[in-house]
Amino acid sequence: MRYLPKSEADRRAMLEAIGLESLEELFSQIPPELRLSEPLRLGPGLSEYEVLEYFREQGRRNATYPSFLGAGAYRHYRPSLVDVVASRGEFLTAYTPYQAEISQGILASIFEFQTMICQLTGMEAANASMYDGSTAMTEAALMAVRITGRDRIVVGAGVHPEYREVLRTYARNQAMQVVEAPYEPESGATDAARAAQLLDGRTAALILQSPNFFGVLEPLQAAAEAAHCAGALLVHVFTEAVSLGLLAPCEQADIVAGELQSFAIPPGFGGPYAGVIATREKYVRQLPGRLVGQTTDSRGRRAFCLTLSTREQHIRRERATSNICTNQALVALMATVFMTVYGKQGLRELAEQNLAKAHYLAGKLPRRFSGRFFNEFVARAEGASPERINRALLEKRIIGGLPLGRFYPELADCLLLCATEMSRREEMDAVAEAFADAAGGRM
Amino acid sequence: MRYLPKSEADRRAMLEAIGLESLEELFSQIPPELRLSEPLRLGPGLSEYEVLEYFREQGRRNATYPSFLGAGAYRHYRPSLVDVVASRGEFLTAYTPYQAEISQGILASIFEFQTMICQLTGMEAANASMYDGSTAMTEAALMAVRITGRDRIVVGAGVHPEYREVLRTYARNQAMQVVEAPYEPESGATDAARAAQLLDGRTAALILQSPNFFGVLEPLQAAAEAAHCAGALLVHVFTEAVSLGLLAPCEQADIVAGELQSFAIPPGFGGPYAGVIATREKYVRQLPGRLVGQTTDSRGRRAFCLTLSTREQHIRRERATSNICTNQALVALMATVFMTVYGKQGLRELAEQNLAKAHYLAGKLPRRFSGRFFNEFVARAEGASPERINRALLEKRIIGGLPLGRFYPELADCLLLCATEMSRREEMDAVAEAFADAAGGRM
Amino acid sequence: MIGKVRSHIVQEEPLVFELSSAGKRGFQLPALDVPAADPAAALGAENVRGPLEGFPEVSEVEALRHFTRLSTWNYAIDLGMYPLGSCTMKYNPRAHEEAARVEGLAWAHPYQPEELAQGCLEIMARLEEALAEITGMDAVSLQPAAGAHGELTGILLVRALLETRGNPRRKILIPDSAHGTNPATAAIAGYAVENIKSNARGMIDLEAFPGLVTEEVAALMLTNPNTLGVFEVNIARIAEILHEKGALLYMDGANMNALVGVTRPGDAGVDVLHLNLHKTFSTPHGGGGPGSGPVAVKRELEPFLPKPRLKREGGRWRLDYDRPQSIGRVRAFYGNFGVLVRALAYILACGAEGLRAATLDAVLNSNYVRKALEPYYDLPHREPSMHECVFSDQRQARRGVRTMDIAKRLIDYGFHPYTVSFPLIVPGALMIEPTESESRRELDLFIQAMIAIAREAEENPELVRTAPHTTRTSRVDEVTAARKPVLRWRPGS
Amino acid sequence: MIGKVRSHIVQEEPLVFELSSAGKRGFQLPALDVPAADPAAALGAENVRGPLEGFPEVSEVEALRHFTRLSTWNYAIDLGMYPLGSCTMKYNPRAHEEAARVEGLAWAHPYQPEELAQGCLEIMARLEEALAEITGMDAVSLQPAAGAHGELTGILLVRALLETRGNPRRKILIPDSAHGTNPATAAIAGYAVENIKSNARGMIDLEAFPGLVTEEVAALMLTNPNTLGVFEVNIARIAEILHEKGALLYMDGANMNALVGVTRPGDAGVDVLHLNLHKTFSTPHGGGGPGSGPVAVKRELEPFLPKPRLKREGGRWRLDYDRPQSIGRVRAFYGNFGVLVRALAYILACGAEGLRAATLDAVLNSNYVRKALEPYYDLPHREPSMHECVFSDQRQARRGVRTMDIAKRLIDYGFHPYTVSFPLIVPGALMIEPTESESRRELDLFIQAMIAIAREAEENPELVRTAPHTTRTSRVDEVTAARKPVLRWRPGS
Ligand SMILES: Cc1ncc(COP(=O)(O)O)c(C=O)c1O
Ligand SMILES: Cc1ncc(COP(=O)(O)O)c(C=O)c1O
Repeated sequence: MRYLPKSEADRRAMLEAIGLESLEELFSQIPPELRLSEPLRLGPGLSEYEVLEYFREQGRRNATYPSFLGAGAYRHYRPSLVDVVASRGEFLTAYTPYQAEISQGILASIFEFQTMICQLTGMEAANASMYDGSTAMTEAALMAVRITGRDRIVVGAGVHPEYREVLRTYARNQAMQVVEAPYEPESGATDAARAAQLLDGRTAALILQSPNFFGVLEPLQAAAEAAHCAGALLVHVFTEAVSLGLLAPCEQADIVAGELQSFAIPPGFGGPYAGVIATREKYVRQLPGRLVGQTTDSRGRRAFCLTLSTREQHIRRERATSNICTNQALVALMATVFMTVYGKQGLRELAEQNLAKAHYLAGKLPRRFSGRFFNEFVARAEGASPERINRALLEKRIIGGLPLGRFYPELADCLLLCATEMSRREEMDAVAEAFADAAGGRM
Repeated sequence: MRYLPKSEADRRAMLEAIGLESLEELFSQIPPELRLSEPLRLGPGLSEYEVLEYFREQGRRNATYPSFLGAGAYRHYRPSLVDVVASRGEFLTAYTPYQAEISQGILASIFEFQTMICQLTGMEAANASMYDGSTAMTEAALMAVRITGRDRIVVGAGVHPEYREVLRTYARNQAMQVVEAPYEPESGATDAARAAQLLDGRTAALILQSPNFFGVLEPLQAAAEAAHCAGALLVHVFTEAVSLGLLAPCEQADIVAGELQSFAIPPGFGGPYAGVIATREKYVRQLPGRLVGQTTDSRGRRAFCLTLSTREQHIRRERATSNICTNQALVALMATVFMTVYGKQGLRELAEQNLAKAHYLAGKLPRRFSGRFFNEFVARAEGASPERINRALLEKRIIGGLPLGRFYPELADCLLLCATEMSRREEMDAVAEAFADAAGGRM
Repeated sequence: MIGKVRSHIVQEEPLVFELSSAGKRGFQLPALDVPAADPAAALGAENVRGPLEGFPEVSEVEALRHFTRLSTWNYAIDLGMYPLGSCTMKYNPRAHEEAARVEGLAWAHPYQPEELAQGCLEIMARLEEALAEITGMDAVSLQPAAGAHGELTGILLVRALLETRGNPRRKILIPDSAHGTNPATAAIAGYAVENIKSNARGMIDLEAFPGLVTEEVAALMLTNPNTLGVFEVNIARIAEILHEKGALLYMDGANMNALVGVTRPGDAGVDVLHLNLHKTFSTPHGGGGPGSGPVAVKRELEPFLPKPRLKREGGRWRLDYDRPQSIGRVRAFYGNFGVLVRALAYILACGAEGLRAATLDAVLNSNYVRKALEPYYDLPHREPSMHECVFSDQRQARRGVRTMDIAKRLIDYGFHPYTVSFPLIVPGALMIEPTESESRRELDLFIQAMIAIAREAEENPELVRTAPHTTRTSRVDEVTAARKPVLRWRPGS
Repeated sequence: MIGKVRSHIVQEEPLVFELSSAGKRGFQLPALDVPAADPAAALGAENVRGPLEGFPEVSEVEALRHFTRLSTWNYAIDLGMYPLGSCTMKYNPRAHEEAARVEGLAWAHPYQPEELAQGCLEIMARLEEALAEITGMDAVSLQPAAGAHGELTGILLVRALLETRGNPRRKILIPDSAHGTNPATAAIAGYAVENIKSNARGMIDLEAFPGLVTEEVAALMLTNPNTLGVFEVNIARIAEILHEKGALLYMDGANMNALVGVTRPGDAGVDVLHLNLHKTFSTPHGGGGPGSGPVAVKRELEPFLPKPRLKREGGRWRLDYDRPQSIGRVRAFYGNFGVLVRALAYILACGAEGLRAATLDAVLNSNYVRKALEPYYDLPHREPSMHECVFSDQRQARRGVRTMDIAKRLIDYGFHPYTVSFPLIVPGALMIEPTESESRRELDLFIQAMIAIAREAEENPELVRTAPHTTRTSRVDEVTAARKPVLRWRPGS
């Protein structure tokens, strides 16, 4: 086996040193009846070329057309430097930087990550990453429960449906109650006043995604005020990190939880992505996940290390803030490289391009909601079903939007469409044409 | 410009330090009439994405079909590690290891390269690389001229035609005479006896390629004896380095010059490849190109450095062994990684697979020559022209062989075909079928 | 004499914010091919943010150098042995990075039509099948993002099954040798944790165990081999005892690298287990992640697995959301797909024989190290070791040298330390997992280093206590870091 | 105080041969899908070699670690400033590595049918056109593999043209400041070399020059800016003088980084020049190569360019071999195509404006360094500097500190040295070319280091003479290496 750095002579010599005759003897403590008597049914090992060819073949079976899918996974340019950095063995093949003296590169980059997330979200502290946006949001909810000592969560119906599902999975066994605040059928945004009515003395947090699943901006300010009035926290969730380049952070939010996939991570059929939670300094000890802090080495020079680990499972065990251990460090590093390469100006320009593209496309389609939007919006299919329009687009080798009936039965005639800096005018015109064909009865 | 690490403030401060007002003043010594008055007609700078898209688009305009072309550029698997190593900035973005103390990695790898080339060729010393096989062969000829003090080169007609052209380009201005030794029309190999007749007291070297351009093994042993009889050197040229995994090196050769493209370098439309020259210890001071030697550092530890540089242009100027300066170091590194990964067993297996594939294919085609061959051979097109057969294969998305009329008018009805470990049985069967169709009048 | 490393220079580098200068940029976008939209008009002026104060402003070359320089401060598997116990720091084949970057896979959108995602679905199906075969289980979910996430999923499955039997029960039994994620997981799943004491051999005490398994017990979370590297020889009996009481056996499969191709948890009665693809199946650790923590279950638990599930229909794969008994989702989409690609690539590359050979070498390496170090370090448990061996610092502690000091001194010798202070049942533990990826040469250097440190601990304990001495950063003050947390850069800081 | 680097550990590593052990392997081939061929039968037993004695036998992980560890012993642009004069060590954009690896380009066979290679031909045509525009020349050949190869090609073109005029002439004039490849090239092209002395300003002496241009002179090889970094202000006049005598002006374009977008050699009367794509056009130096040395010529010389030439016909590109006056080939195939891809990518990315901006910054950086170091180092020529500046070690030499010592000491300060002892007309030269890729911060650190070394040379010359002190390898004994050459590893060595 080409991965194994041993010759037979090496093995023999080592066995001899141990005082054994055969490798099998190393397993003699395992009861014989538990030992496999025949090889696993997995076939022979393949060459590197065959392995790669297998995956290339699977790749060819997937479509790689231009697409207007967003809904929590976005298509954005990926600066070449991202993979260059993430491919360096010194980042790729290290593990959690427990040994600070030989992990300063990872630690410094996480410290930069935490800082940039704070700059983007307007928060004071951010952790080193969570599995994804959905678990980040869910852990934010658990965090709010710990902070407030309450056990009820009000979540906007405009939060990504799969994120809400994850919240419910976790909530079910924690005796946590989850209540949904509906969206206004006209604007697509949460009605802050109605949400306020749902907040009660047991409510730990109001969770809103903005831009929400429909792409619509939520009234975060008003929501924060309502939440605070009720003694609850406001959790701001984002799925499209690029929006942070243009949208003002909500200064009254208590926790921001989001997904960083847009920052140089390809859609990758759903993962690995990276979630993150940012919050106020005062809540830091309730943050789940790893944190890197600045300190000094024994000679007084700036150094970084993992810190506040008494929050974590390996110290606090069943009383930890979370059970998370392995996180999404390499993905967070990729996001850090992305943020560095785009930088202050670039991130804004990127957001502006997204805005322009989506508004160009939206201008040609019948929008379902009136709320302000960033790079996603809901369009109503007229004259044909969303699925039918998508089929017509597929014939032009374009993947259309996401039919919403699956998540929102009341929106069964609608599609969620996303345009990014990668969307080309011709492609958008083709989408507009398909909608027009449908509306005009030509489909 | 994203590559330039300066803000306007930086530039202003620097100009101030120099005592200038504007960047333009830096060029005031250039006569005004020579300064460009308008921008170059090159258009605006493009984004990374647009640049890559341009090249992807050009790539799509080329064919990437399975192919039976060889003739000095071979298709072989490329172990993933090759690009991993060659992409490390520490190798990729360094230059010639003039400063040994911070270049030991490059130097050690070149030392390994030189050693492996010696092991493969049976020679005692090898240089750090030449531009390609054709210039390596040509420089070997110049070397033989210097060693022998003679001025005539006999080169086999079975040497790659483009290599011979290069030799002639260089020879023309050096008052060097180049004579060709014909190949036997039956075997495709050089007739050693006839070649011997061409050797005279002015002859510096007999140059044979083996396997030769027709894929046929040359009688190197006999040729060496003939050359030595005449006081000339034998230069053994190879274009298919994989053959060295199976073919015995010619022990009597004086110089071996070859092309290493087969060792992990993609065909790449002809370059960059890497040539190499290996020779006997006694001729080392006549070797062109860089050499790495082992030595010690000031604390007595093993170290490596460039050595014997008095042969080279930067010291010896017009009396240097060659004008070469920049060579093909990164390509040689890739070859070194390739040789390391394949290793002793693997290189042999690789050669055996090539042998098996080519002999399978040859078994189904009318061979033009009777000589023994490795992974290339000449087939005669019967019933249709070589071009016609290739067109038929293109319809099946296969690139056939190289029609030989272009280089050897007498072989206008022949194709040079190469099969490697990458050639698949079905593809070879398709080639056989096309030949059979032609022969059977079905084309 | 330290022969494995030498002193050399590495570049210093400030934080990226300290490199910024107004107007520098590292990226350019293609020109916009549609009219620009006015942010204030489109979003409402109040929603548009001001400049991103403090955000980086550097050029491309500075960005590349920045991260390249930082990288040179790290240790990694690519540089040498990384015997971090319980983490299985094995070689990460580089071809698999290429596999994960195949365009049709990397750019597949999780919501693209199933008929245009058959390649992805096929990969997931094939991996599920392979993992079921390797573990001897009936069904696998690839959704969990890491080991701890897999644990949570597994315990939620236990709860779901027990609920259908009428009572989710109240507590989970966890040996005191377990990893911290086990109790933390149980708590998040709403269970009380009952720690059970390992016996003198470091295993479950089969005498006491039946008494602990009451009607309140939902499951035992058992790590096998346990964190001492010891195979729980009574695992089949343990499963029986649990099953007799209607409880389940959860296995933490973090240590599967000791078992693959040799024995299968499913055959020993395990009901549910998680795997760490980033350990056993060679996917890179990436400085802390991403990982992937698939959960494998017996048939009984299958209906409760997270949705969606893969389903074969008419020669095609689809995603089945119609799973009424499912515990629901544990994350958005389907799992860390890119990690799944790498793990399947590893399984395909190894094949049955290669996987088994890797296990054999992993156990060989650990026993070789154990044998060589026994004369120098205290071995608190003498049971046969599997893929890792655990020493204690008891002898060195007499000279005031603790496991953390030895670990730091190992850095001077050119190694990443072993796992420090874990498992908790071994005071001052040195948990050493070489993995199969280490050559005899590298192991011998490690052994020499450990022996040299043992000698130093006797002769010059201060040298060890203040290590490392040769690194760019000397021993880091973690106490101050925690006492006065500085968690972000600020201008002038 | 050295602030740019710190001491850290790097892994040691033997030669790969010393890692071998019989039977280890790093690669596996797919199973053969045709019958095996018996080598002895197919090739003749006498032609089949025995085992490759001493050849490496290592696993994949060892191979990766081997080269990764070696890599950590190198300095590179990615790590910091690399002011090697005359080499233009600028940033190598990484996206361009991706461009060169595009499958349809990397796997294109040089003999694949032209209609299936239009992408490659288009790239070459576009690059030829861009280089002609940048240099102000009429035609470009991309065949030469590096600068020296381009020089040879260029001089052969000169010879070919002069031959058609009846006499190839006998000699080439070369200023004493020229790079060694210039005279070496002239010799290979069959010309005698006549060195001409630079005047006190480091330039061609316009008084003496006309007298040198006899009927025997084929061409002058002029580097502009010359190797002192000085623009030959009389270049147009020099061209005229040559042309009047029927001789040609060859320009060594290694220093084009000082000129792009500002002035064009073609406009100054240059007849033929070579470019170094691996300098001016950002393609990586790769530890010594590959490079690419295109030759650009005026119309008159076009018929002689190496064949084949690109030709546009019926909306497609083809390769024209019907070039009766061509000097022939200078190498197999068409050039270092992969390098051409990267160079064109650079030109496209920069555009006209970016190329000019790079030139401006390159000249700014060199003048900034010059200004700052003038008080500390002897500046033998006071003409305005372009992209590089050349000091001499005259002041330090008084204390026994030579340019090589200063260079070695710079290593301790975290920099790659400048070019040492070149150009030859400056005894003890320090040739510093920062390129445009250096930030003000990096330049300031370099300046500080140089000033500190100047001080050390005064106060503690021995420290400088024995540098470097902080590297893994201390000063290397090059004398013994040359005296007793050991050019390959042997068992037991
Ligand atoms: C025994 C054991 N269980 C569980 C885990 C948790 O796995 P992960 O880090 O993937 O969440 C670990 C990880 O270190 C472990 O060692
Ligand atoms: C001025 C000058 N001319 C010519 C050359 C030769 O170029 P190359 O190394 O590409 O052959 C060099 C290279 O260093 C140079 O600096």
